[in-house]
Amino acid sequence: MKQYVIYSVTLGATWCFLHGAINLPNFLIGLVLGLLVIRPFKELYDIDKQTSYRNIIFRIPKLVRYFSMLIVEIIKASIVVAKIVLQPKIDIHPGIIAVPVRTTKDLSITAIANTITLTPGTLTIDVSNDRSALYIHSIDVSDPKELRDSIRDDLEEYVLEAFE
Amino acid sequence: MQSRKDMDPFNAIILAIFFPFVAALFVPFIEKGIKHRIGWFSAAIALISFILIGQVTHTVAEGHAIKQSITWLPSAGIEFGIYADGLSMMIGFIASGIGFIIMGYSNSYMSHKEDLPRYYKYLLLFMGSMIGMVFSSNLIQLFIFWELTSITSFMLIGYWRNKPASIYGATKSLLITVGGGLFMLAGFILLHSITGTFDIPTILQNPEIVQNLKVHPLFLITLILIVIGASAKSAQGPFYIWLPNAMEAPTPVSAFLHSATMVKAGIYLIARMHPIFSGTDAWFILVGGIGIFTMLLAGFLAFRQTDIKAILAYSTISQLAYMMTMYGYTSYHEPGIGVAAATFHLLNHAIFKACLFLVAGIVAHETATRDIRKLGGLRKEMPITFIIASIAALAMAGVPPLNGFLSKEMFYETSLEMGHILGGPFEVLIPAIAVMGGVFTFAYSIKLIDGIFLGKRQDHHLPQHVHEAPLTMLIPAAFLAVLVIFIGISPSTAVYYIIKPATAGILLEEVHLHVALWHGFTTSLMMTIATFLIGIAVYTKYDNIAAWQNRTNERIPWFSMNYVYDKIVDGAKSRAGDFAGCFQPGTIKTYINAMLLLFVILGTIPALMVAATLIPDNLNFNVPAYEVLILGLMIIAAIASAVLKKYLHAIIALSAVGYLVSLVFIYLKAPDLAMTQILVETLTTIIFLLVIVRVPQIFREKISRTTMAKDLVIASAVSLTVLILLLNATHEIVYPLESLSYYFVEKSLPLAGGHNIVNVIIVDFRGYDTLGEISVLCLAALGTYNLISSRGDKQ
Amino acid sequence: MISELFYIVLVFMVLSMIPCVYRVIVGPTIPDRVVALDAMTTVIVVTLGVYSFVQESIFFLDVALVLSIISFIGTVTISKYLDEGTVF
Amino acid sequence: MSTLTTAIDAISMFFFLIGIAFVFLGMIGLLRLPDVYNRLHATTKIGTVGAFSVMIGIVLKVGLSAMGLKAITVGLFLLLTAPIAAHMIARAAHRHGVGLCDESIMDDYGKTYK
Amino acid sequence: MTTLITKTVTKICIPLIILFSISLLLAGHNNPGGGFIGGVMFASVISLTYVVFGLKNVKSFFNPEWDKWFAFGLLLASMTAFAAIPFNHNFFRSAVELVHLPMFGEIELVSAALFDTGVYFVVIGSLLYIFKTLGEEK
Amino acid sequence: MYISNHIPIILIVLPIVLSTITVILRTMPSFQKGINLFASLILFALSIVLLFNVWNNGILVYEVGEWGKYGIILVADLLSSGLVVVSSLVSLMALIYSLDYMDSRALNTTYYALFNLLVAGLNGTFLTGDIFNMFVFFEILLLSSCGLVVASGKGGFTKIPDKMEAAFKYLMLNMLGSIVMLIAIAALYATVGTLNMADIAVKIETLNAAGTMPWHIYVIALLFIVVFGNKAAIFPLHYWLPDVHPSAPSPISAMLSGIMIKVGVYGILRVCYLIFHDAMFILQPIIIILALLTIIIGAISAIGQNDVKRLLAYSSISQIGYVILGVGMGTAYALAATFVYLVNHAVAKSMLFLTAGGIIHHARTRDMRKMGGMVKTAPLMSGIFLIGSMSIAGLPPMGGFIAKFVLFDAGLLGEYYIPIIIALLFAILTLFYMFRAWLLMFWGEKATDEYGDYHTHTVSTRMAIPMVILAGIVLILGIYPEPLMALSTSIANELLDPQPYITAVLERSVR
Amino acid sequence: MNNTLLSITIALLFGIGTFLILRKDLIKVVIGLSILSHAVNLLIVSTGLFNGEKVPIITGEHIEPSSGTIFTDDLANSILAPIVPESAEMIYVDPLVQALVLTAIVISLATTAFILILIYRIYEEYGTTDISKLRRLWG
Ligand code: NA
Ligand code: NA
Repeated sequence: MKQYVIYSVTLGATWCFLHGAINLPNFLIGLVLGLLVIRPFKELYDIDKQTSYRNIIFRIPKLVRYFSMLIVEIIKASIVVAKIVLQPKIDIHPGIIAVPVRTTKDLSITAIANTITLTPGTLTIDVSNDRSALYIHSIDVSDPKELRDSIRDDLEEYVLEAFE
Repeated sequence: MQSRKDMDPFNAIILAIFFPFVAALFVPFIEKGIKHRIGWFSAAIALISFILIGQVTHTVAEGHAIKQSITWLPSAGIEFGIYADGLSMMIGFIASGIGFIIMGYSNSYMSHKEDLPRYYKYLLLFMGSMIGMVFSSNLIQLFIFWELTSITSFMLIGYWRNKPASIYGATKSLLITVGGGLFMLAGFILLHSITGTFDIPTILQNPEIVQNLKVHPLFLITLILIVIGASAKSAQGPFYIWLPNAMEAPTPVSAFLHSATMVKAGIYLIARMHPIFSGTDAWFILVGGIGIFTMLLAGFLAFRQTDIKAILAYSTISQLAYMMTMYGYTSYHEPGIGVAAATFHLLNHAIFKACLFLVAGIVAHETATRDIRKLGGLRKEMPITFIIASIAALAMAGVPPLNGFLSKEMFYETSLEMGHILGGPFEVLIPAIAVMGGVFTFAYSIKLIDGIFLGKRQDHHLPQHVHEAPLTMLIPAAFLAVLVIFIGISPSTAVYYIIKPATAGILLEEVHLHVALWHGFTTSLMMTIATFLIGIAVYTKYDNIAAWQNRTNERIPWFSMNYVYDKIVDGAKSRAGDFAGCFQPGTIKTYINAMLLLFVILGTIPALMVAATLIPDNLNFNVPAYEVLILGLMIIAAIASAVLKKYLHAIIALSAVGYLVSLVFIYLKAPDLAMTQILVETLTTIIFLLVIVRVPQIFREKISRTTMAKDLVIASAVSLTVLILLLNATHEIVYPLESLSYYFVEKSLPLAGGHNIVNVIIVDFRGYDTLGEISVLCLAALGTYNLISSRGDKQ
Repeated sequence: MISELFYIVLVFMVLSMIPCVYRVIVGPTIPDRVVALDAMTTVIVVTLGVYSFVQESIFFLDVALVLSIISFIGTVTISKYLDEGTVF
Repeated sequence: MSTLTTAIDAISMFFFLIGIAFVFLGMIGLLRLPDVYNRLHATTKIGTVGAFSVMIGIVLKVGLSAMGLKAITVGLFLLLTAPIAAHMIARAAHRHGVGLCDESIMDDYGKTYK
Repeated sequence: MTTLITKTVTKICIPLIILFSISLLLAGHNNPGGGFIGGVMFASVISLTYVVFGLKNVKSFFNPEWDKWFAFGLLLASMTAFAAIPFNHNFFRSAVELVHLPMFGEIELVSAALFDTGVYFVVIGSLLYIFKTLGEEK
Repeated sequence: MYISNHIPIILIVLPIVLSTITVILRTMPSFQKGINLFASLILFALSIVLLFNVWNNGILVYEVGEWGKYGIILVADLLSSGLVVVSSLVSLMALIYSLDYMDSRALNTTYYALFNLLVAGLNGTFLTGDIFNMFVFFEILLLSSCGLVVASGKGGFTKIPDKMEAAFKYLMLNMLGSIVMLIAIAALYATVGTLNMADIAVKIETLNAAGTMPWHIYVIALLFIVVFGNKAAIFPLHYWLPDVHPSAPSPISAMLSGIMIKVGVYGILRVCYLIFHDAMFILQPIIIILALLTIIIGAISAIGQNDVKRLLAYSSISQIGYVILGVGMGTAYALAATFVYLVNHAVAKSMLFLTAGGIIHHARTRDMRKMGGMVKTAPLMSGIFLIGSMSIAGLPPMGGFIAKFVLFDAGLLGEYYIPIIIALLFAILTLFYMFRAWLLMFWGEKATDEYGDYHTHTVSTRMAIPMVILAGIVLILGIYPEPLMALSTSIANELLDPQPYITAVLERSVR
Repeated sequence: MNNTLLSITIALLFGIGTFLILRKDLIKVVIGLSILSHAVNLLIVSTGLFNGEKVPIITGEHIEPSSGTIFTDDLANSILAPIVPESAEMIYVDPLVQALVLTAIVISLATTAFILILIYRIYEEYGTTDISKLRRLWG
């Protein structure tokens, strides 16, 4: 039930964005439509999962922090790649590397994977079957250990904070 | 006008026509009730028709043609009308009278095991059609009944419809008579376009129409077309070939249709057209020429024949040719005697030939063969038949005092006259031809008697003791024989009631006619005597001539109309099959090429007419760089999708084209379009993927250099055609305010309540289009179901 | 001023399109082509952004949203096809 | 007031131009980088950031109006889906047998799933 | 089978895209969009679920009869157009009504929107019917 | 009076609604049979009422959405309503026939839906007054007939690969035709700024009167010949027909050959005589030449056929050549003849295809060489096929005779001597191939036992009824042709004087 | 967008599409059809009017009806509607061609889908996508 509320609120907000005006009627329409929409797909969502509103509300600042980190990283990433692109002769040492992850939650893994993809020189290729590791393509794998460490320390922390 | 005791002539004739039709329709229903008496029923119908026609005898004999019509197809200027004059009366009498005799005869002739209802149904239909034909007052009505007689004849020839020979004969008669009929129809229509009417009496009674016709440039072709129709029907000229094969019909049918009545239809038509077309060289050459040719050819070819009915068929052809010849001869001079001769011969031939066919039927019925080589000596077993046959055959040979003699005599007179008119060598040639025809006739007439009744039987398989035929079969034949003698001895009744009115009907004026058995030692009598003498001499060589003919035929088989016909008909199927195979090769590329070529050609024709302004002069090449780039990229991507070999590569390139198109739509300020294009592009890609998942790329096309060149030429041609059209069309774009669009702009918001004009057009102004469009979407889905589920039908 | 800038920007966008089309055509591998197609949609989304930025018109953003959604779906579908040989 | 407007305009123009520049660079990367995986880096990262930057430019220009909200939506959606698309392509490429370029020095994934 | 990551993002996207599709449908009269575009959007997202989760899996919990959808859509569209006839107007005569609702204010009710909804259903139904039929082929 | 104003739209929307209902209520086959039959009867009745209305009160114009020429206008003049009557008749007959003929699986799933949309497509095409709307309805026709072509009749005597191939060729060539149509429409719109056919006519006439008619109008006119010629299957656009018509289930063949190809003729008539009559001098010789080639190619190819349905299909090509010939000759009488010919061919050919279905079912093969002697086992079909053959061959007393007669009469009166001579010669070939077919199938002895004995059942009552009714109509059209002839004459006058049409469409106040 | 250049592009697309539909591979043929339909869609749009500048979506709340506009034909007085006063101007691009193209796009989607599935079935029946093998029906 609590999940329902969370979803409805999110979808109501989404509707406001899609419809281009943030106001109560729009929010309510989105809320109702959203519920109708996810109803047939409820198998996909853990509707009955226990959750607490407090948790979610307290998570918001962390989410903001995560997003600001993300944006900064993306910009950094872009600059890094742009530099590579503009080199007169492209000199890179790419490769695929396995990086262990701590969590097994879908959402967290996804968030980590996406974050990795969006950040400097790395790109998630796959999750290992046991969900314990991500396979990452990097433009520069000359020092695998450092790469693994930076992912664990910089990215994973933020993600886990924000999503668990 | 009409005598008091007569019924209304119009009604009488109408009833005479429709009684047989109605009866024919009822035959299948009453069949159960009257069983075998169906023949008597039909004969009774024929008799009724005969009597009904008789109702108007007096009126017509007094020289009044009856003409009356009711409205039928006014939009095409055609009425359903009756035109009864002496000519139609005569043939009407023949049709119903001989019809009566034949149906009575058939009662005994046809086995009860046969499909009698069908037999009588078609006989009745035929009789009705024949009567309808001769009484038709307009050409189209005439044509309708004409073709009906052909079709019923087809049905009756093919009466034994599982026999290949019947089918062959039926087909042949159908193709020739009905096909010839179509030419005749064209002739009639031409006549209509010249004279402005289909109505026969109208043409006949307006001399100025006829005069105009004769000087019209289309006169000759009209005449040729009509003569083709008449010749085909009457087995004249090269068209004679169907008649011998028509002998596959039951013998009474042959007697009725293929000697006495139907084949006379062509002669009837010639007689009918006589006042319209005669008086010209063309008429003489065409009609007379065909007559002479056929007369000699058929008379000569009769020698070879061994089947009694075949001899009779050839004799019919040649006898009909007599009539043709005489109608042809009467083009210039005082036509009375010639026309009367032909008309008289028409009547006489109907009688004696029907009689001969009945005899042939009797013989075949009793001996189970019609092969003259096997028969012989039947005079003892069948004395009555013998006498009847002799009378009829001698009449045909032109022996006095039988009816054939009289008309033959008149024929000679006409020939003499004709020869005299033409002068020069023709003075001898024309009578000589006539005598030659008479000689052939004499020879085969004698052969019939000799071969069947005299001498000894040649085949031991035939029954030794043959019985005389039953009375019901003899009486009709005997009756006809009596008629032969009666007319021969005392022609005046027939002449007064039949020949004179008929001749008057043809010539449209009273004729003074004196026909008598004895009219002095005239040249024509000398000719007759000569005919008999030469005839006897020829008869002694009869078998030699036949043998020579057979040899010749083996040596040069292609020198025959039958050969030509068979070649054409047999060859048509396979040749046409080859043609179809060549023109419809099955490769869709051919079809597409044809369409594209037509597109290019039709798109170019007007351009050729106005080549000066092919390309408008205000072309604008002031282009921003990005436009050049984006359009160039689009072309490159499109070329890639054409060039890339792998499906997936090409499909991705195609997607790129689609995205670039949507980008162009954005430049063209069409967000709805861009959106739709993007969506559709992706959907198409998904469907492509769904399909190529299941359709592996096994086939790789190797394009040869010539194919490439050809295809590139076609593609460039299409491209250029579109370009020129498009440049011109967009050059001439109407000012926006004059197009429909301004209305949409102005009314979209106030009347339809929508800001997005494009969307308002789609759901409101032109929402009906959208209804159709979504129906198409539904159809695609429904069709998909059928496509997929059809797999289950695999056997 | 704005129109000249607009012109230059559009030229840049079209120039960005050239590598995409190049990769779509030349590849060399199928994933290369898919990447290029995906990149092409990104360029178009940006072009749409440019349009709406310059013309201050919301309509092109609708198109952009539609495009980004549908290109995502398309890319996922083609990738799955490449990966597993099936679509659904 | 007008200074603020001008400033915001300038910032928005800055974002806008940066976005364009990034997209352009990304596409050059697409052209120049040696294999599909490296090209993905270029298009995903700088392509996305370019697009996002243009959207931010719009939002700055028009504020949280319908248009701004839409721009935000587009940007966020790109941020959400671009990595997934990249991930799907890369994975498919690898499993489809597209090898790494010659400069590559290791392939853990290939070792495990071959 | 696609990856966990894709599945998770797809889950997030489904309601979002469906809402967007409805938004396109409703906004169509005044903005780019409309029944067709909205319908294709809807069909695409369902097709995305088929791709990401596998057609068989999706069918186990979400398996509408798409043919009835398009039939219903066509029926709705034609009946909307037909509804003008009882009102003594010609087929397809549209109606625009301004309705005042307590919270929503002035709402413009357009008969054409109902027609567009029919279009929406037809597009969804027919496309997904084709997809599903093809997808079910082995 | 009230509902009768709406007949044009009902004729189109009722079948559409019906098709949706049959999809939704797929699980109730007997209900579907009933409701479809009932609705078809109603449609037929309505079409007759429409024709009478138009006959009595003049052209009936129906503004869809009440937008005047800015929306889409349906126009029922005598030509279109006459064709709607013919199409409703043939559809009704084909539907009755289908009830027993079609495979029950097809019948219970998509058949009625596709069939109804086909009917809607036909009526919509005939009645629309808008050129783009005509394109839309052409697409409905195309896809519905394509879907129906691949449906199976009972017994499945047409092999599935054949069906697929035929459907592909059909779809392919017609999609190209659609593309040409769009080119032509777009170019026309660019030039005159309107899509309403009456409006286009007025605008072109104005351009012509002002002497400013651009030459590419002629190109557009000729492109429309490609478009409609493709639908009518005139040479060299006929290639799809001999593959498609025989591959379809017989009732659908009857629809395709009976009515569908007439859509093309209708289009040519409309475009030539309403819109481009100023371009007739260039259209006329082209149409006549193509018509003659069509006659020739069709007739010769028909002779070479062994497959009864393929023979009928080629015969359709040849016959459509005659119809188009009338269109090309263009006198009032010739146009009347065209319509007479068209109606007669529609009735006779659909009857022949229905009969062919029965024959094939009876003989278990389509190869005529393997039949023979069926006159004893199937006398009814023998008679009906004979009637049809006679009509196609133009023999009295069948309707086909009147058709050929008036066409030739009109041609010679119009002094088209050479075309008519060619047409006449090929009429004899028609006689040859139709009777050859009839004789092969019905006379003689059964040729082979390859397919076992003849099926014990010939035709069910529900299959026989339409055949008999159509045969009756063929006879009536031959014996009492005046009503049709009068109607055709009026239609011809209407075509030659488009002013009433234009006035009826354009002179109406707009919202 | 430049009209002449666009026309040339469209014509080239027609050429490429034509070349493709003459290929032997069924899939290629369908790709050709798709290109042809792109070409025809662009062609329709290009025949629209280019005088206007704006996307045909009304942004204001009301549109002022221009006075003196005649939308009703009056043939007797040679009035061929619409007749719009010279003062009026068309600020939008032609919306009608866009609507027509929308319809055309959807229809071509439907037919393309159908023909693709048909090709799948043809492949099943014939075992190839070689169009020249589709020759069961000939003669
Ligand atoms: Na595509
Ligand atoms: Na993307």
